[in-house]
Amino acid sequence: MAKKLRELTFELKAESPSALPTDFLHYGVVGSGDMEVIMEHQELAGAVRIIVRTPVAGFDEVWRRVLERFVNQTGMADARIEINDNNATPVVVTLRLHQALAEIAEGGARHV
Amino acid sequence: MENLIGQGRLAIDMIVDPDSFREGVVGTLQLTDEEFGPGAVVGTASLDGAICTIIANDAMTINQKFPVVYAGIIGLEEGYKMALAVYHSIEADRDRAPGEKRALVLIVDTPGNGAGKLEEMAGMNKATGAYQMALAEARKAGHPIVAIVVGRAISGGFLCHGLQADHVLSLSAAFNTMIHVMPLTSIARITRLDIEWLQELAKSNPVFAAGPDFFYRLGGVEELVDSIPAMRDRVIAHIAEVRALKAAGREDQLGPWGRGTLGEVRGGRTVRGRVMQTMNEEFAKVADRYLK
Amino acid sequence: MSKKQWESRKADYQARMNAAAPYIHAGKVVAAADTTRVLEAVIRPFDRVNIEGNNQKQADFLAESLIKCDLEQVHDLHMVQSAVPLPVHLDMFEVGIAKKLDFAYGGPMGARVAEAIKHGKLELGAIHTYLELFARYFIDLTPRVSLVCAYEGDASGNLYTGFNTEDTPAIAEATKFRQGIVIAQVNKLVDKVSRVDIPGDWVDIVIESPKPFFLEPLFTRDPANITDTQVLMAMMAIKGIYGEYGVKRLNHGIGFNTAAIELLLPTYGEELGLKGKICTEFALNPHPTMIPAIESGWVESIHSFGGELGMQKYCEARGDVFFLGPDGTMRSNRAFSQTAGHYACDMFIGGTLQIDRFGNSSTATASRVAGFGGAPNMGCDAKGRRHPTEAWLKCGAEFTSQSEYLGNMPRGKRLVVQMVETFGEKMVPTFVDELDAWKLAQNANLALPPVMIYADDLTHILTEEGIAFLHKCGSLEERMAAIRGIAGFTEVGLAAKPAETRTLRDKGIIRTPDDLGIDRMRANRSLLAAKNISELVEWSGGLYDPPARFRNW
Amino acid sequence: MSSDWETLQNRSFLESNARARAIGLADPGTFTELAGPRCRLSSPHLPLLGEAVEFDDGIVTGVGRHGSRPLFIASQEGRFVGGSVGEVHGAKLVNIVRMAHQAYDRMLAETPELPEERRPAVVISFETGGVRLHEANAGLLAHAELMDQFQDCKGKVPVIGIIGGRVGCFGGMGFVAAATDAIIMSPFGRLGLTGPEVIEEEMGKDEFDASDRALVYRVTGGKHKYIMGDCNLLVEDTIAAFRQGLGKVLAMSYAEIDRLRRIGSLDKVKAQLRTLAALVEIAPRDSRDVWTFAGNPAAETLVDMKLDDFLRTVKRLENAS
Repeated sequence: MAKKLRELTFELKAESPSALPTDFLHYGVVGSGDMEVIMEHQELAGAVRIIVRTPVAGFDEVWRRVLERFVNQTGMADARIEINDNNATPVVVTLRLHQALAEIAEGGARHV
Repeated sequence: MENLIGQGRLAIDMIVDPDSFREGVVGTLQLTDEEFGPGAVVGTASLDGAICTIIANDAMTINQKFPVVYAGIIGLEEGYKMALAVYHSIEADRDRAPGEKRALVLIVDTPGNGAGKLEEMAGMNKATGAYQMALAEARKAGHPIVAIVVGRAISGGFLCHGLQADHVLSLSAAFNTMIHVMPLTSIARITRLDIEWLQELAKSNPVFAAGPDFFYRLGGVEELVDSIPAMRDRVIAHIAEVRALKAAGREDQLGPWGRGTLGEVRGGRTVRGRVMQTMNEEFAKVADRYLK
Repeated sequence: MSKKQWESRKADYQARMNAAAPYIHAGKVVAAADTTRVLEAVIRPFDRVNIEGNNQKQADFLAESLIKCDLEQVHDLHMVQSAVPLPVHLDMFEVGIAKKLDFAYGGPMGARVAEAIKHGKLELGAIHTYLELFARYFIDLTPRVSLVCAYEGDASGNLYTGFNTEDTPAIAEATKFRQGIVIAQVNKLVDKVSRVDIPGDWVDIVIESPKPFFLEPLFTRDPANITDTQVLMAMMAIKGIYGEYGVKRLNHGIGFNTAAIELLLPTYGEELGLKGKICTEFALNPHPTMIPAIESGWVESIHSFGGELGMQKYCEARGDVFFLGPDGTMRSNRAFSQTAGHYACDMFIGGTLQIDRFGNSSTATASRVAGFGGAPNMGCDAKGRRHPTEAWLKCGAEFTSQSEYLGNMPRGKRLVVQMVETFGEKMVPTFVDELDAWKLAQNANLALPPVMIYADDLTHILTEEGIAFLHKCGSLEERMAAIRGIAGFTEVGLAAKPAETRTLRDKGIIRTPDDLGIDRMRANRSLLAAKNISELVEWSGGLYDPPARFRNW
Repeated sequence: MSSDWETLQNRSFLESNARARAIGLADPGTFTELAGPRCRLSSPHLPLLGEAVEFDDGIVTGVGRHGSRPLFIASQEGRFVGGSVGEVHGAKLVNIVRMAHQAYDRMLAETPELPEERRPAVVISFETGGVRLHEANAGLLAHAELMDQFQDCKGKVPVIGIIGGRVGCFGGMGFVAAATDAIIMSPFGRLGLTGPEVIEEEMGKDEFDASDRALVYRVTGGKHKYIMGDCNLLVEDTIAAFRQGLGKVLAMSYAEIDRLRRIGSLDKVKAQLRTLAALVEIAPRDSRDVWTFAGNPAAETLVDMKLDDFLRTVKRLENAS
């Protein structure tokens, strides 16, 4: 069986958008069941482009729903997000994305 | 003759000048204890009339003190014994001009390092490390070092005995030579991928596949030798080539670093260079902050 | 008409013991080498036999000796035993020594139990809870011969079972007082046992086994493996349930979720000012992850079902908390601790593999008969309970549909909490339309799907998404909506209607971390009072001696 | 930034990720990452096999300061594919060492009287099982390059190895670590060549039970390596403690640092052979036999002893210093 790392791309728009408060941010470690993310500013007419690299197939719709909720909750806009995933569950994805944003607020204090 | 697996001693005879090999003697080193690291054969010979140090594996021995050391495995004693041979070569030629340092010929047929409890307790990593450090020192002191794989060059065994040479040669796959970290079947099992798919993939990407051809493409082996009788001439030729490059101050084309460049030239390791270049460029921008 | 014989059991006992007599020396002692011969002497085909063992200690030497019996003499036994966790327990059915099984817990042999049933090697009586099985020992499943284990035994048959007393008293009493035979394997034959846990009169034969009985450290959870998500859920549990109800008397399940709660008591719990207000009394094995909470003065008392490897010295040194004998060592007792868990605890909280859309949960998969163990006795409302506590009354008062049966009569209710992530490892959903237990029932020919906790006993489900207060729901439809509302991105969860979930949040039936005022950003491992086994040892002042496989230094 | 650095210092080294360790090992606010996540230099090979990738390929490389020295830092991330060495990972590691001795050459050219305490130093936090199976050949060749670069550092730049992560340091990286000038470990660190599972396979479960972690640590763990002299300093599990250890080594003269090494000269090899002969003589069944031989009569108490007590009372093998 051939298996390849999959790449999913989502283009989302928050209901009440606000700009990403940083130019560049990296957060997380691609451990088993975990992920890392890069968030950076990009002019996308208020949209967010999210690229997910994941070894797991069959959860594209779940990814879309998880990311939609994150974008709506945070009002993120004009940003490019890249995720390297290794079997992270939705809760881990949500937690890491929010922690990444908190990192911006704290000026990079965590390095967990 | 089909191959030389397990016949390190025979390979010595086929490479060096007839009847010139003196086992256990390197410079002032005189090893007499036959039970000391029997899987490692070290000694002095003449090759095309020039003195050289020989370091080889003997797969037909068992180290009585270390039950996991047999069939050419490099154990604690073997590793240190090989290191002794290198240091005594350096010592013997300490006062010679760089161009006149004796060559070291590594004849490689090892399935790996000793994997045992006593080995880990005592620090097998030091024994294999000690030998590699000695080789690196000898290489940089001007000794030409040429390794030739005549049988097995497996994973850590190959790192220990082979990959610190200036040039690495290997009998081609026709002689059942084995160069790998792990056979493809094991990789298939661990990655849970079909072996056919892996074999297909290996055609375009040599980084995980087993065999001398893939190492050639990665620059891990300078030359594949396609006949057993040709080994002697090719070793002699490479010693000469290595000497010439050293004399010309082209050490960057030799040893592990040279093979890194070769990997890029042969198209097998293309990312390595780009990664290093990125780091160098980024550092150049901030270097003054750190070095001034 | 012949005269009715009233002492046939006694006569049968005597006949069996007479057959064994040649092997018995110096009181009640049999040499290890004669064990199989003795078993052949006292066991008859079709006998009901108990091999002691649960999820912890195992009479493994006697089991290994039993399977060596001559099949002509010993076959088709009816095994009645708490658990079948050792390969030899199933081998017994493969070779024909045993035929029928009544048990409580399959553990690692769950898949083989299902296989053996399928291939007609094993005839299943029923799967029980521990208490339920113990109860039947005294009604219709009394063992004829029981093979038990102990740390020490003497020539008169006195046994010291100490820290790991576990099931032994229940088995020995049921067997002995019905003129059955009790055989004990002991780690050590001694002149005088440290303490009499089982009186010598109850034991017929004592055998010193060649090596100590096997003991599984089943309740040791390495804090190093606790995830940030588990920390988040533990915060939700402490603030949203423990604190909310003032839960003082409780039992914890075995998983990492509850281990995280235990390790958050001295940090997050302390911060919420809950010390003394929650978690003061437990029916619980000596979980190593309880050490920081105990050391910080949270815990008044713990009664244990069994011991836990490595915790012996620690428990002995904390006599104010654990149950110690006059000799100074701990005594566990599964029957009593299960009873305590059933009647005297206000809450059970644990994990499960699957929860269906109605709230029924099971650890069974299509091909594994996992069994129940003790969880259902704690994970249910104790209908016979009459004494009130604050938490019990509060939960009862919130139980909306109670009035449909009781009118205006007040009654309490136990909190039964399932704490699960919406997805397990490898993205396997926890919430499902239909439990795999249905398929297992079909595959293994069971009369009904094995359900660990029924929906009508369940009061709360806690996921990373929120807590569903199911007992507050007025109808099945509302319960199902509440479950959907916290089922996250599973198929079940994706069917949730946002407006409906919003309404449930407003009614307090669903509470999210935001509703609870929990800062998700604080949910990381740094909140754990101990982050690895080594720190647990440190907390214990060096008294905890972790098993080799848990050491990382 | 420096307040973040302060919070990092007290953090458990074991619990921290590779980046936190790298930042925390350098002087406050001085760490600059090179070829970091922003460059997205992830492995081109893993995706072909369907495996997850990481932007930094499981290793943080960069430069910082340690007092008056430039400090070239590499820190492996054990959580990403076991910290294994693939092509990118290996190239980063090799090049950071190369940059250090090249920096030395440049500084020396600019300042011929370069004082020792201004020389660059290399620190590598090892957390790895060695070669990455999915790109095994490239990983293997990188190991050889590292040994080569270490040799180029000799006489110029001190190279210090740190081992305190969950994965330990095994496989080929085991001898790479052995080739550094000084090794600092915590009791949680492990150093070896062959992983426990392979030893079990080779010797049988009776001889070596890989699931017996206490045994695994007795054979490869920090305390044993300290007694053997295979690690020079044994420190508590905090980033600060490792940093202090680093400071202790870097406060020495180069000649003193050179003496810390276990291998790398004829005399050192001879000393190792003497130790080995002694071990063969006592034929240890367990590391505890070695500890007793080293002069610790109550060997079994060493394992659970607190670190300061251990360091105060333990006797090390003769060659160990």
